[in-house]
Amino acid sequence: MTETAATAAVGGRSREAIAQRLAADLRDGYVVNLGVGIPLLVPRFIPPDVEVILHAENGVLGLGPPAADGQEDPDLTDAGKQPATVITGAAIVDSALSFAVVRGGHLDVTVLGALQVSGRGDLANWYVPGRNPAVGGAMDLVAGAREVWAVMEHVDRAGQPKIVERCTFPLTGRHVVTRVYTDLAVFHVADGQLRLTECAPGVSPAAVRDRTAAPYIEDLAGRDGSGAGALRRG
Amino acid sequence: MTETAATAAVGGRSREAIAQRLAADLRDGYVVNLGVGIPLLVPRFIPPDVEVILHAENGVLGLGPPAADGQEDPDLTDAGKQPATVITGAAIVDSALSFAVVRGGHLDVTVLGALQVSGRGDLANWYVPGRNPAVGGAMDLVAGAREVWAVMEHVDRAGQPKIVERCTFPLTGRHVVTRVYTDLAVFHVADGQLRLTECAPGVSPAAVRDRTAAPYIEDLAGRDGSGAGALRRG
Amino acid sequence: MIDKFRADPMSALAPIPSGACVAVGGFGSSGRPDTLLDALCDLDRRGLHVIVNNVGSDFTGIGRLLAEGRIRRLTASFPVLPDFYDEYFAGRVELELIPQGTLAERLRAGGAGIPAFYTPSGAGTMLTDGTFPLGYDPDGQVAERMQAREHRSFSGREHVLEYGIVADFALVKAHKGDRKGNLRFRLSARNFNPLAAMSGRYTFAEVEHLVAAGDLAPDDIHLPGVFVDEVLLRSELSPRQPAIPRSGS
Amino acid sequence: MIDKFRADPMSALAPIPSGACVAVGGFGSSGRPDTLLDALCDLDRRGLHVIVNNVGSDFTGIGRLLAEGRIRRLTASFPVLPDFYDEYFAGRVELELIPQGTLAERLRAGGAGIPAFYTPSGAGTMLTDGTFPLGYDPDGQVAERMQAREHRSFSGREHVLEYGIVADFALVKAHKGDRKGNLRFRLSARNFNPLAAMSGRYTFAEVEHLVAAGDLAPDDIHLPGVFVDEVLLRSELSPRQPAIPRSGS
Repeated sequence: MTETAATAAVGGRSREAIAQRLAADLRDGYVVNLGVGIPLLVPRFIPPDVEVILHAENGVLGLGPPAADGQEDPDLTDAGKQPATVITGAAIVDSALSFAVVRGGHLDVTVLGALQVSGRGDLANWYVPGRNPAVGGAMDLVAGAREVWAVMEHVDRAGQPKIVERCTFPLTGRHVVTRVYTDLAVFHVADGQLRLTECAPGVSPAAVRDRTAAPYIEDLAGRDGSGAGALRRG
Repeated sequence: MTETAATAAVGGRSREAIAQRLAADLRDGYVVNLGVGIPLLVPRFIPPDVEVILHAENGVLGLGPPAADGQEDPDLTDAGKQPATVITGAAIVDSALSFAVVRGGHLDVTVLGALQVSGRGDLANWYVPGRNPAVGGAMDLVAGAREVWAVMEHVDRAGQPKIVERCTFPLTGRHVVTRVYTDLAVFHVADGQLRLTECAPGVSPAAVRDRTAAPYIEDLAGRDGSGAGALRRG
Repeated sequence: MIDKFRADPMSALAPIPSGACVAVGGFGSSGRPDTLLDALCDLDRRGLHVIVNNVGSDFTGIGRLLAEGRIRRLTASFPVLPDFYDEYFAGRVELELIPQGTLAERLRAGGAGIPAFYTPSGAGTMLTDGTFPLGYDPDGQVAERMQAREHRSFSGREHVLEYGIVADFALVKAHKGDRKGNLRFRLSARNFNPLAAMSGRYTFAEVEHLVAAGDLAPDDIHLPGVFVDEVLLRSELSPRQPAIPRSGS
Repeated sequence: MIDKFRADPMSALAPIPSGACVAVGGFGSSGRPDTLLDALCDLDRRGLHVIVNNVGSDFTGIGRLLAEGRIRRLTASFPVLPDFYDEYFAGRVELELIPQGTLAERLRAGGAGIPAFYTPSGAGTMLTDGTFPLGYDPDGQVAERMQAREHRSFSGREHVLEYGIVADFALVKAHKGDRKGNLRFRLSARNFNPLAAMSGRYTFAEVEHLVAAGDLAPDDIHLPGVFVDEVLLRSELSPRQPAIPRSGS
């Protein structure tokens, strides 16, 4: 990987398109927690025949869209403390039961932004040393959800890869990420092994390779992992 | 202690009178759990100016009298599975929260029948070897309640003392009993030391001594423990 | 769309195999999922490990499972039914006897992703020191004892380490439920039901009333639907079904 | 008779001394007991150890306590308010940063008599390995670090041992409450309130509506009155009270 390659424009998905790509992988009946940033764009792209129960850390199961202007209720917010609504059939629980849902494996997917993801599935997303530390529910979510989908730009603002051999930022959890959705590609992680399963439209495997700093298997034959794949080093 | 002394009639309180004596020690606002047997006689003797919240293990806080004939509701029973009622202002919780009340120290008193109580406050009340073992909430109650009041006949049917130096029946809990109410006397236990604080009307300290197989301090000057007391061996 | 309602208990419960570990709600007959328990019997499942606070006092519900010889191990605080003890002492059923509060907390912990916790309940007793007989030989000798618990002192007081229970399946009963699996219980019939439901890897809820989604307001739901996989209607006939005579086993 | 209602927050909260450990409900301003927090400020209590999920984003509620320099240590998952971090890095406030689910479970455990439990949350991170700075010196150097957690593997997975929190006092807010202390919350304003209430050795509840005993049906009570010692009415003025300028400290 060279800096020239990493910073050159290679096309790829917009933030909305990343959210849309991820939304296509949600299945009917999933219970899903969405972090801030790109994850919050996901709901608008969930197919109409797919019903997903959105979980908010502060105890909402069945979160609806943000509250309309003038319709705010101070007793109903999302986990980002923004005025929220609930869907028909929603339930409210206290914070202990909310995290019992999370840790107990009753959450199918948590979708989180990331600073870095390692090739083994380590996630760093809660703290940039020198800045203000705050963790919220991130460590519970990655420890408890059945699947952890990291969503992020493939490289940082300086053009440095965010998929790395070893995270340099403090970890949120070890061996927790199961998928990575970026503007350039989709990766799966299983048994500590990263696999590139899809390149964004117009993005070449070589462009992904140049911007990825962790070893991975190229497994583009099918998202099911049916392709044989060859080990590549980033 | 001789068998003759132990089996001779010495008067003392009836089962109802034991319950009444104990009820006089309940304070306004206490949260109380009552076991089966003599403890179930206590509510009828609670003074009218004393409000006690009765807790039932199956999740009732504010248990009322047994349901009247024809008024039984299969969804409302006490911990003995008998049709029950609730008082105004009662609350229902699940079994985990019910025992959070118990273990968390939010129960002021648990009143339990006993097979044996040791001089250090060990309690045996759940199992007679050779018979059918069942524990229910007894071990949680004695571990969690702020006070454990054992209520029992002073001697068993064979005339053997039930207050003993060391329990021979399997323990419910170690160092848990804080008071013992019997037909003959009232004892307090603090810091592993048993104190006789009161003899039933017409019962002599000597009669109690003859029927008690654990060492204790005679402290009859006042129930507050203000008396100096002399160490006696049972 | 999410619709967890199933009309037929027999086909719904068919995936529960013989030998499964099943957590069951209820306290005696109060809040006990009789329709589901009857289906389990009618499906002829055997060798079950049943986790339930008590057996009840007759041959309905858990009592029917017992009478038909379907229980391999019972985890409970208060078995009650004398016939249960006959089976236990004869070496046909194992008994894991657990203090009631510990049992409730272990079911919740299993459902909450807490693998283990410390409790003072039972510390220093034969239910935690490895001496209580889990099961007997046919000749009446103790075949196996309950596992001893790790003891540890906190603030100068002995506690024992207890493990969260994750059951293969859970069977619970609620007063009302909707097609999203949201449940509301009634009075003391709530008891172990929310906890058994949490503990199950796959949870069936029997409800007296199936209501439309939204009929239960968010603040009136006692257990959210994420803990429930299938919802079935209680049959009014259930409590009156006679027990089939005890089989050989 | 049991009557836990108190008319005057100032005299009710007077027994809370400076230096106390106080668990507080709420998630941001949602469900936060502002009337009680204002009384604590008006009573001029200082050196408090405050346990609350987050500080909120302005100088009301916990923010007022902070702005007035009354907090010695904050136990939280998400402080938010930038001014908090100024105080933290300047060595005037300690920060015990806890994963949100662990914080909720620790409060519940403390109130439930569970001294400690294992959780996978945070295992192998700087919040459990003893490296996170609990507090700084005035010159900006780390003065003390958060205590390392015991790690233990269950089913091949690392977990950490976390302790139940028993707070000296708890301040919570509910939608409705009765004179027996029974509480009902509204929507997501419930959040940490039942858990903070459980954790408190002595618990004050601020309610929007005081109702007669029996108005809340037994099945509609979210937290039974046994966890609540005194009930006070929320003042409508609370959220609008200005913060007193930060004191020296």
